[in-house]
Formats: sequence, C-alpha cells, structure tokens
Amino acid sequence: MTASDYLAALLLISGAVFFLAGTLGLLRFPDVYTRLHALTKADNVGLGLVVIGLAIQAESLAAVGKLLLIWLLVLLAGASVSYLVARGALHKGIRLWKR
Amino acid sequence: MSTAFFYALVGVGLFCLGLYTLIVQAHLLRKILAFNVMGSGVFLVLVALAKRTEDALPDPVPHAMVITGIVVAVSATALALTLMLKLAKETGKAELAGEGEE
Amino acid sequence: MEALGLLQWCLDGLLGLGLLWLAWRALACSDLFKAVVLFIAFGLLMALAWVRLEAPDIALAEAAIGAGLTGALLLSALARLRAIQANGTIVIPAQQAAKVQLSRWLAGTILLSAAIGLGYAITSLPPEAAGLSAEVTANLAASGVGNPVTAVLLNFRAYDTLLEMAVLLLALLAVWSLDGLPTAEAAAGPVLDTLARLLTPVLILVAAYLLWVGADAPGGAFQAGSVLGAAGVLLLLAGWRLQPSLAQLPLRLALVAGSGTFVVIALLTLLSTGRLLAFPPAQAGTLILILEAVATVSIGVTLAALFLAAPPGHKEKL
Amino acid sequence: MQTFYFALALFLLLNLFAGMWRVLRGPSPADRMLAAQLFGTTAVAVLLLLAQASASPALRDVALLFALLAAVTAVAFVRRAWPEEGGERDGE
Repeated sequence: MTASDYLAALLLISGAVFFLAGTLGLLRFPDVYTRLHALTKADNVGLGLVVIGLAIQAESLAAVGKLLLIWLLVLLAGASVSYLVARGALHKGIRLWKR
Repeated sequence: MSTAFFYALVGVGLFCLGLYTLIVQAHLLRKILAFNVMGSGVFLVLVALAKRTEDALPDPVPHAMVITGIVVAVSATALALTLMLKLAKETGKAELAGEGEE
Repeated sequence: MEALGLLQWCLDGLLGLGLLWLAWRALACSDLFKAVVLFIAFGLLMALAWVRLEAPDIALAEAAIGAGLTGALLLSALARLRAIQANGTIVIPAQQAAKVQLSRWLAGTILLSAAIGLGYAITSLPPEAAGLSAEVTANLAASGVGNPVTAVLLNFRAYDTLLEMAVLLLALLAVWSLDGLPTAEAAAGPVLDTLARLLTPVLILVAAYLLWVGADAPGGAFQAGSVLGAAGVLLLLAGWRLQPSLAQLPLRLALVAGSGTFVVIALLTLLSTGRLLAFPPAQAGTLILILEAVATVSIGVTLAALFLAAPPGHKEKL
Repeated sequence: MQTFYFALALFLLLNLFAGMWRVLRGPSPADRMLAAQLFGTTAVAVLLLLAQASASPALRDVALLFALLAAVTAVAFVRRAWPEEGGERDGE
C-alpha cells in the first residue's frame, strides 16, 4: 500500500458513508421533499468522492476523463430530476412536512 | 457449485416465477411483466452456462443471441403494451375475457 | 485470496437472491405502479448480473434498453391505461374464489416440480463446456473485427441480425396498424428543455463511440442503436416532434435502411462468394462497419417510434 | 486493494437493497421513483468499483450508460405517469 492507495481508500470510504447517509435519509425522512434532499447527497457528494478516489488509481488520463464525465452526467440528471419531482409534488398538492 | 451454475439456477427460478404469474394473474400489464421476467430467466440460463470455461473467455455465441433477444423482447413488449391499451379502449378493462363471459 | 473469493460469493449470492426477490415482489404486489418501479429496479440488477457473468456486451445492451426504454415504455403505458379507465368503466373482475385458489395451487405445484426438474437438469450438466468459443477464437482473425461477440453478431451469424432487423420493423408496423393512442405532451419547462438539449448531443456521441469501439471491445450496433432510441425517447418526452416534412419518406427510409442494406449486402455476397452473408476476409471489416452504422440508425429510429406508438403526423389527442 | 473494492461494492449493494424498502412502502409514487433513482446512482458506483477491481474498463461504459440514461425513466414518470394525488380524478 502506497500513500495514494491510502488516500484513495479514504475517499472511497467517505463516498460510501455518503451513500449510507443517503439511503438512511431516504428511509427515515418524513416527506418527499426531505427525502429528495437526502438523495442528492448520495448522488452528488457520494458518487463524487467515489469517482475522485477511483480517479487517483485510474490507469490513464482518458479513464479519468470518463470517470469525471460520468460524475458530471449524474450531477446533471440528479439536479434536473430533483427539480422536476419537487415541482411536480408541489403541483400535485403534496404538503410540506411540518413538525 | 460454481458461479455459473448458481446464476443458471436463479434463471430457472425466474422463468418458473414468471410462468406462474403469467398463468394466475389476470391483468395484462402483469402478464407482460411476467413474460419479460421469463425472458430474463432464459437469458440468464444461456449466459450462465456459456461461462463454463476454465480461465478462457465465455462462449460468445450465446452472448450474441441474448443481445438480439433483449432488443426483440423490448420491441415485443412495446407491441404487447399497445395491444393491451387497444383492448382496454375497446372493452374498458385490461384483461382477457374469461370463460363464459364476453 | 480467500477473503476475495468469499466477498465475490457474497456479491453473487446477494445479486441472485435479490433478482428472485425483486421479480417475486414485482409480480405479486397489488399496486401496478409499484410493480413497474420494482421491474425497473430488476432490470438494473440484471445489468449487474451480466457484469458478474463476464458479459459486458449484454450489460451494455441491458443498461441502454432497461434504463432508457423499458421504464419509459411501461410508465407511459400505465398512464395511458389510467386515462382510458378513468373515462370508461372500470370492471372489477368477479372471480370465483374457490376456483382461483384451486388453479393457483395446481399451477404452483406443477411449476415447482418443473423448477426442480430444470434445476436438476442444469446441475447434471458437465461443469466444463467450452461451447463454440474455440471455433470463434480460431476464426476471429478472418471476421474483420476483434470483439468475438460482434464477430458472431455481424459475421458468423449475420443472418440472425438480418432477421432481427426484420422483427423490429414488423413490431413497429404492427403497432402502427393498431392505430395507437398518442399522448400529447404539455410544453416542457426550461429545466427539462435544457436537460434534453444538453443530453441529446452526448447521447448521439456515446452511440457513435459504442458503435466504433464495438469492433474490438464491448459495444456494437445494438447497444448504440438502443442509446439512439433512448435519445429519441427523451426528445419525445420533452415535447419534441418530427417535422411533417421529415415524417413521411425520410422517416420511412431511415426505418428500412438497416434491413435494406442487409438484404443488398446479402445478395451481393451471394452473387460474389456463392454464400449468403459470407464476407471475404479482406473486406469484412469495412462491410461490418457499414452494416452496423446503418443498423444503428434504423434500430434507434425504430425504438423511438415504438415508444411514440403512432405514425408521426397522426393527430394527437390527450 | 482488489478485496477492498469488492467489499465496498458489496456494501453499496446492501445499501441498494435497504433502499428497496422505500419502493415497497411508498407512500406516494414520487417516493418509489426517488428510490429507483438512488438505485441508478448506486449501480453506477458499484460498476465503477467493479471496473477497477476486475481491471475491465468496458464496465465504465456500462456505468456511463446508466449515468446518461438516469434521467429518462424519471422524466417519463414526471411527464406521463404521475397519477393525481387527492385530485378529483383518482387513478387507482
């Protein structure tokens, strides 16, 4: 194990933690809007950390580029879909959760 | 038991599960889903059994057949869904007429 | 090394049992929407299973079809079904409970014994069987491509692919002849519009990339065509429609180009080599690339048209 | 490192199955759809890990397809299949 291995492992584990947090949020949060919030953390940060961790270990610059492209595409899809679902939910009259 | 046989058995399970649903469920959309699950089961058996090679690459012929099969399955699904919608429009329900009722 | 093997077994076991569980939940649950979402998740796990079975070509096809087409097809069919049944009468089937119970038990018993029989048949197969992989490897150099799956699809068993193009076309003709039920789309908001505008060029680029790498690495015409089809689905969902001037002859030409080129090349090879779709090794690479490029366009256009489910230019109604 | 990648992939897969509970439970269709969306992203991460672990770069293309097409199903849901909730036209 070299230093870059340790760094990659650290990034990957933190990414996995964000995925866990996203799943927990999806399971535990009370309404659609708060669950959207949890979901985007896994999408954006979790996958982002995994991608950076793997990019350190990647065999070529092209592979790094592909990894980053995948992350950008997930960011784009996640942001758009979250917006569409939240707007749709408001239109359909799903109420915001209040304590 | 090797991985190949495990996945092949899963494929058999999927096939029988799909066939069971195809028989007992009345709703056509469910029958279409069941048909797709059956197809996936068959594909899984084919590809899993192609992996019975030691260290070498799996047999590419079943792989090619399954790729063709996946594309055919999706076009058949599209046709089946359209037929279901047409039937629902004509009769008001998405089920086949049973025995004695028309 | 032992830990690695154990982990791989856990991964495979989880995937296999998960597939069975998801299929069971999707087929048994009462809510149709839930069934469709579970089926979409099932498709996703299938792609992972293909990866574990060392079949990246199939994983690509499953990913493109499962994520880009099946979900959208099923969801929009469900919506149309709801719209139809909201207007008409919803008939609740009056089934005789005892008869249904009996037939369930009967079907369950028969299929359980069938599953056991099939399982026994499979486990009694020889654990080592190379199949045709040695033959394919031996003839790969003469096929014009380096990816064995592409070699099988477009050279050794090219007639399969020829007939497959015909099947796709037939499915579309059948859907069109049913006078399908087109859904008019409300105007897309700025976010969806931007998303479609950003993604469509990338989708076309990725389709071209898959087509190109298909010669030597996983990829090929079916995967590329499915990605093009998904691009079409996205555009249709965003409210885009084909211009009337393109909807007649140009569209129909794009639809038949794949099968047409195949038939022409099949006839040419029949005349020159005396055998159907037997490519001369020197020209095989070029011929396959031409065939694949045209087939990609046809597959993409056909899949998108299947999603629209009505000939373009057909009067749209809600 | 290879063992580590597989362990993480297994962990993410377990995560995915935990999220399945939200699909089964609902309550609204949007919740089920969101869970399916998370499956897509998790599958991308699993595929990238497996690509690295088994040194097969083709798996990155599979992940690329999932990332590209992640939006299509969700858009189909929002544009077509979202039933009215508590409106006058009750779908289910």
